[in-house]
Amino acid sequence: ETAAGTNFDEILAGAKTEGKLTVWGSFPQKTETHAALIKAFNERFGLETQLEWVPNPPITSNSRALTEKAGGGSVSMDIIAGSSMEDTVLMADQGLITKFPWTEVFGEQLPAIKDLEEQMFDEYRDVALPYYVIAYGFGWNPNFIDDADVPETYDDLLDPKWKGKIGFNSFFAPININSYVIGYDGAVEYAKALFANQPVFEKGTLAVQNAVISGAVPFGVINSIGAFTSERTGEPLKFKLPSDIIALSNLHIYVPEGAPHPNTARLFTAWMAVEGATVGDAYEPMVRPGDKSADLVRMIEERVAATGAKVSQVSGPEDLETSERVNKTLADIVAGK
Amino acid sequence: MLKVDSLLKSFGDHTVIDHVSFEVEAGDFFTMLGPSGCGKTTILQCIAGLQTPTAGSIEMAGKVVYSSAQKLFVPASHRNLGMVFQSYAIWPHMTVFENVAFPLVHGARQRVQDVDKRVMHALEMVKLQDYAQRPAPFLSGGQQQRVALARALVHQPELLLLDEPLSNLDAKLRDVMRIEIRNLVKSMGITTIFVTHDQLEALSMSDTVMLLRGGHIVQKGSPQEVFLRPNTEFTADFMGRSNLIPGKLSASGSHVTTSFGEVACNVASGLTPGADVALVVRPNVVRTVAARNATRGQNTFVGRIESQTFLGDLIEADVILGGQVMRVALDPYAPLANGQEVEVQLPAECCIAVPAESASRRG
Amino acid sequence: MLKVDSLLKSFGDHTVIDHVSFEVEAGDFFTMLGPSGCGKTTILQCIAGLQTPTAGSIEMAGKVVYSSAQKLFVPASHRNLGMVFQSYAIWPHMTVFENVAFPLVHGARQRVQDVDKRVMHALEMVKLQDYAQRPAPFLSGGQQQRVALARALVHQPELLLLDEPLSNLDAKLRDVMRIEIRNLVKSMGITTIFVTHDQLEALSMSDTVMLLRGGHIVQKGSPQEVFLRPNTEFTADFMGRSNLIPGKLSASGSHVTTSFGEVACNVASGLTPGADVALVVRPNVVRTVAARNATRGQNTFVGRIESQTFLGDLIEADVILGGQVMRVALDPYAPLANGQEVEVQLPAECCIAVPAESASRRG
Amino acid sequence: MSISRTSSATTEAVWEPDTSSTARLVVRNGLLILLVVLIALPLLVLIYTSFLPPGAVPLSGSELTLDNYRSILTGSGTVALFVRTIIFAVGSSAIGIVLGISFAYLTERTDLPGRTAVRILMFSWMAVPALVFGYGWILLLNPGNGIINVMVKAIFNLEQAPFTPYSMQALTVIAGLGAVPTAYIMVSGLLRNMDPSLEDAAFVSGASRFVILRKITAPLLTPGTLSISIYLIMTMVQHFDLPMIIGLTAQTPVLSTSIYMAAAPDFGLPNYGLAAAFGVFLAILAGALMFMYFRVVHASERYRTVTGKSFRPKLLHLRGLQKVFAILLVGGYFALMLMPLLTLAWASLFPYYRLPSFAALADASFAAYFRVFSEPQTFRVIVNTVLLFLTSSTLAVVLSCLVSWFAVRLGGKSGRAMDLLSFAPTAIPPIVMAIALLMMFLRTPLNGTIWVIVIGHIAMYLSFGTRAMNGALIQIHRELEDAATVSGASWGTSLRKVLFPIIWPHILNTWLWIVAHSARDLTFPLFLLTSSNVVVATAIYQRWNYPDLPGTAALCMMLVLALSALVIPIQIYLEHKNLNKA
Ligand SMILES: Nc1ncnc2c1ncn2[C@@H]1O[C@H](COP(=O)(O)OP(=O)(O)OP(=O)(O)O)[C@@H](O)[C@H]1O
Ligand SMILES: Nc1ncnc2c1ncn2[C@@H]1O[C@H](COP(=O)(O)OP(=O)(O)OP(=O)(O)O)[C@@H](O)[C@H]1O
Ligand SMILES: [Mg+2]
Ligand SMILES: [Mg+2]
Repeated sequence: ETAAGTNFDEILAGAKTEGKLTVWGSFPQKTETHAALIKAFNERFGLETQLEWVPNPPITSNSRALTEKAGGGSVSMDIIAGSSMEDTVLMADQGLITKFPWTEVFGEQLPAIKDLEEQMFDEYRDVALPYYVIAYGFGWNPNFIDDADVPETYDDLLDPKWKGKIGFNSFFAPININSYVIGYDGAVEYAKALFANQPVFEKGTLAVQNAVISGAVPFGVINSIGAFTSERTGEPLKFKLPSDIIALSNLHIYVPEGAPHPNTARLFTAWMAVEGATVGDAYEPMVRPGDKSADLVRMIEERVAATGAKVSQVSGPEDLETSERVNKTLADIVAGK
Repeated sequence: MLKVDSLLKSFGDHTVIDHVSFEVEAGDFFTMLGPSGCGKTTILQCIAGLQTPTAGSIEMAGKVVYSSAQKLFVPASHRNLGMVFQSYAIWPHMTVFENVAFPLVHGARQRVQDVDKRVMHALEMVKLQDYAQRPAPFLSGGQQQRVALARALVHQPELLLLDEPLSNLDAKLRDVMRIEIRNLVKSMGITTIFVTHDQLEALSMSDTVMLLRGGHIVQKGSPQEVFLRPNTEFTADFMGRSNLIPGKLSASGSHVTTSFGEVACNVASGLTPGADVALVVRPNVVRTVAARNATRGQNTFVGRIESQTFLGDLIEADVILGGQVMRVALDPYAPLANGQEVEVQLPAECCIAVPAESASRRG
Repeated sequence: MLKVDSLLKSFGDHTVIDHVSFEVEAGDFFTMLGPSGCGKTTILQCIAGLQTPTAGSIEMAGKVVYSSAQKLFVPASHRNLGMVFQSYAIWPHMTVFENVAFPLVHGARQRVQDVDKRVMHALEMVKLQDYAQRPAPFLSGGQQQRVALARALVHQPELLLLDEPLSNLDAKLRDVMRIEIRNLVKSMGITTIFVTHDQLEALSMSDTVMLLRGGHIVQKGSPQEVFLRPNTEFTADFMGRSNLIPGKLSASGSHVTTSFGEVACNVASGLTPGADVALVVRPNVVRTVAARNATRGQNTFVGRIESQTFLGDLIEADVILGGQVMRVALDPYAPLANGQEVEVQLPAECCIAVPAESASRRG
Repeated sequence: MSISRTSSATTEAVWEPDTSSTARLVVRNGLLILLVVLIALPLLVLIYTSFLPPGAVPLSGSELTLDNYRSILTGSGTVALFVRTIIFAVGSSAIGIVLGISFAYLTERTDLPGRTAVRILMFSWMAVPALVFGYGWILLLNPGNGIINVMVKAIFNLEQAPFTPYSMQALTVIAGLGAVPTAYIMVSGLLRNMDPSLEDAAFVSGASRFVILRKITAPLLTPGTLSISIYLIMTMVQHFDLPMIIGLTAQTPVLSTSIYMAAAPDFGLPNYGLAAAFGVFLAILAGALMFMYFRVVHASERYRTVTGKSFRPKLLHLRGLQKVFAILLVGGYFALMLMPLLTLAWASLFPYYRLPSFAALADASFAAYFRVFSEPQTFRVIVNTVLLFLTSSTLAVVLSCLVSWFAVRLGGKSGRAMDLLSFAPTAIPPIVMAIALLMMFLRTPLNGTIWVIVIGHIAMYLSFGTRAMNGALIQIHRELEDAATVSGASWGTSLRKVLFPIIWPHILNTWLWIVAHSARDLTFPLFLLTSSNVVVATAIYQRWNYPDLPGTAALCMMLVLALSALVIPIQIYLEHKNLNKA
């Protein structure tokens, strides 16, 4: 294990000796993308780092890292990628991640890092970097439902004619995000009504998308990454943003305490957040938060302009508290309590 | 009562019962005896309807229950039989009472009213009335045997089939059950077919013994007939310890010429003078005394005791007689020494000449 | 050669071997005889080292192999034994050769060079040299028995243990194997301990017989001693068919007063005049002839034939004698009728009075 | 436990009443320690963890509370959860047992054509992961475009889809169908060991075939069947793959899914404490069943029937309608089991899923297979998987043989303790076991490697292995081993050269069973996943969530084919051996 550097040169020097990097992350997904990323990264900084990418969801990675840390050793991974703001904050509270002066260290080489840091709210400004943004919307399979019939709003989902036909994340996203707009009570009330309409629960938004593509459900609540991916592969999936609430979520990338290759980890994290999307987008859709030129941003602006839809995105710790309460209540409801 | 006609049973190419025909009189205690694998169980199972013969016919109490010609097969459940299996086949999940009541309650016959009374009566017959409520597994071997018997008899079958019912019992119990079974079925007048490979059981229990070998009938008759007048070496040998002395039938047809001299004897029918015969002499008919120098009568020869085995009730000795070993029974209370010269007398009426068997056929 | 001292074996509270002590001379053919459950197998297994005794000591060829006092236990694999089991325990996945070679190849003893030669020699002894390459399951019962014997003898053990090796064979084969086994071990001079519940086997094979009952030794001696001079009713009864006639020892101490008269007889030691005794009379010592009106000698009584069972070599008949049933052996070649009056003579030298046993102890 | 030796070099003397050889003593104590580590320790970790506050990770030094128990016991849904769990477990086991018995009877006791094929196929089915069936069934039955629904709707001109996989009933039936092979294999063992003269006796008594079935065969099989049922119910209580992918939508969580959701949520922190507390309840439930199991097994001892030498199973001749019905039943089952597989096979041929049709066939290709194979990760996945199932099943079988030997042959306190310990994993939810293993091996070099999964599988499948080997050992006369011992063979030699070769077919069967289950298990690999220990089951799951349906389907098909290629030849070999012996 190398000592963690405190400035760019030290970090780069450290990275040269480390030579390895283990990332646990759910996005990007493809092995080609991972290969392209590490190649670009190595070229950019003159390194020969080998990348090991484990496609574990962030929750697995986080809890594993926490357990390993509590067990008193180093952690298995250098980088955890894909956590929502909620989870990131939680990890910071648990002491898994600590503050690091990203802009100070990397600002010179990667100037855009400053914008990314600013997307975090103050209390947690330096613990992680957002590197992905996703928007929730309705995805449908044109072979099974006419474009015109697809619901426009979340309230449309409560129509009894959709009973048993809506694909929905079994962990309730984006209801928790919507709560930033409709509040705790509104979210719980909505969820109860939705559950009564018996949505087809799939484990994760991507699984919902899968169900839509296979025709198991005609449509479902999915997110923009998956939608764009399908668009590229030509799968029968169409996507649109709701006209009432557009839930946005940033995904974050960070280096846990005790990472075995801390220098490479820091360097890659910074680079990935700033330039990774540009490289990776050639292989699968990647949208960097704050990238004003991205299609997604344009879509959202158009939708808001046309329908007056509200954008729901975390704006402070109190939002997080609300969404945590929502999640807990919904879990209890589903567990039959 | 039972008429088996030209029964044939093959497994694939392998014929195990080869056109066997016999009849059993009503009330008879009929025993099928033979070495292992001779087809006893197969015949019995064909009679029971548990196996389907390949050809032939079986008639029971005047009704045909199987006939290959008529393409007729009455299943086991409709043949009104009682059967006792070698393994007893007592149902372990029932009490003694339930075991015995089964044929009455579940039999395919008309329902009977007085199940209780008849079951208890059957249990009394086998002296198990006190065990009625005992779960069947908690019985000794002999008791299980009795339950099996009561179960086979409770519905007053026309025919009782017994497949080596005594072979899992120990010697003492076997002695007791042998007598009990015979007395029981005789007192009820039930026709019984009994299968065994133990000649003592066959002799002591049967009215008629049928000796089988390799799917064929070898001899059939009363125990005395079969034992005292065997028609083959095989029968003589199988029915008990025998000396089988090779010889030739003399011209007179009443003597056998052996290596140690002429022996007067009975002669099995169908033998012509000069034929190769085996002289059958049972060890215990031979009278053996220390040799005296007196003149010797007919059938008396001098030999030397080679070895002796103490068997309690008797001493079995091998006596060398003209190069031939003759096994004889000696009195344990009046021992003779090994090597001693003895006079051996073979009572003519107890000796019998049967056709010699080629060595290969000797079992 | 073998010395068992105060051997105790309990299962929980249940004592099955109760301080049994005995010695076996080198080269002896020693038989443990007794009814089922008397502890024969348990003793044998303690000797073999397959069971651990509760207390006592066992010495083999001068070496202690088990001693509770010294806390010493030599495992079975190091006792240099040969053993033949009731189930033969022939390994079904091996050929005959492999079965027999096993003790040489896998035994814990020093490796031997000439495995092939010694295995073939052992197979020759049991006349199975032609079957060496036959898979073990394709053997008849008798052949399996012989393989087991060859396997037990191939490494020339100091002690051969046989646990009812004949009980799974049919009667004929049993006769043959009895002689073969005895001749084989005698010719090799191996000390042999033999377990059986069959008195005929015990009598015919042994040098010494030890009769057990409920974990105790009842009598020990040569076959003749045990058979002809039983010391208890139990021994008399167990050693073969016996009439056990209740009576009282007369004042002279040489007669027994029975319900049908005074009988002169031998008397077991330790009996005082007036004692309750059982008169032991074997059926086949009784001389039975049709009653004549001549004067009758000593020990001769008149009775009536009640029933007869044909057993081949003899007819067993029950004769009623002063209200007492006396079982006698009749000559099958000179039949008597049921109900006939007969004269029954009991040779005094063949009758023996033993202490009467309380009814409850009668097994 | 002192060992004393005499001075004689050739004489090994010991003083230890139960174990008369040093090797045996060492092995026994080693086994006991191993079992305690493997089984008792995870149980302790489970109990300890159940007292952790929500969100705390084990060993983090947080104080212990009763909160989890309080929240379970006071939660209004708890009773419903338990009731649902029991209904699911009992219902699906019942389906498995009833069909298993029917098929076992047909193949063991009648002259049903193709009996051997059925036996072999049943064993092969066991190798198909429940997940594969689950996905297949979803494709077949979903209300949107489930093939069956589409067909039935078209034929009967229906508006609404008639079937849905998303219901408690469907979940129970699908899980039940999947349990049939396991039940079948266990029941046919029972039938084979039953003395046919027990049935003959009833037949001769005048009873009809039906009465015999009802009054003799069924009651005789009852204790054995009961113990098999209890075993199945226990595994069903812990079964979580299907409840996960079907039960969630059906909004019918059962205990196992509740545990999984608590231990591996999609956001926030895993609530290990709550999961473990649920696990404790599950363990109590399973413990109660286990108690029943041992009672029943004990009772069935006296049902073991003495068989005479005339043991010769007779086959019931099926006539006319009977035969048609039997063939339909068996054929129907296999068709039913084949459908989800075929659906997946179909799905693997297209870049995205289409309803089966001849038109679509033109676009079919093996691209997904090539894609899966061309990925660099695939090689490691295959190596890992092979390593996992070969080592875990081999080691589990070896351990089972030894444990069973001590339990059956030696008995005594240590034997009973081993028997109980080896059966205990049935009461520990796999996910809890996985958490425990993670804790236990965290600071060892094994952490994160495939070997942790191997250890987990050994612990999990030890219970089945020991049950199977117990059954085999009981049938083998101990004189066979005694004969070896008396011949001078050491204990190890007598096992190696005599006992194990004799029960070889049982060993091979048990090994296959564990191979199949080890290859299809998801819980351990998923929970202990790192970069280096991905196996096929996890790869399938990852792809499904990717989402990559054709890739998933292709992987599933390859797994099924690979396992069949292993299972079928061995089964044919075993059948052949059995026939030769008869
Ligand atoms: N199902 C079968 N298939 C092939 N051969 C069989 C079958 N049943 C019996 N046999 C053969 O038929 C012959 C006669 O068998 P059976 O059982 O009738 O003999 P058994 O006289 O009863 O012998 P045991 O005294 O050993 O019971 C044997 O050679 C046996 O191997
Ligand atoms: N493991 C055991 N636990 C309890 N009791 C036992 C055990 N083994 C044997 N016994 C009892 O010990 C007694 C003696 O048994 P053993 O097997 O030595 O008798 P045996 O003389 O060989 O009888 P058999 O002629 O039936 O073989 C029997 O009463 C038996 O029930
Ligand atoms: Mg038979
Ligand atoms: Mg015994």
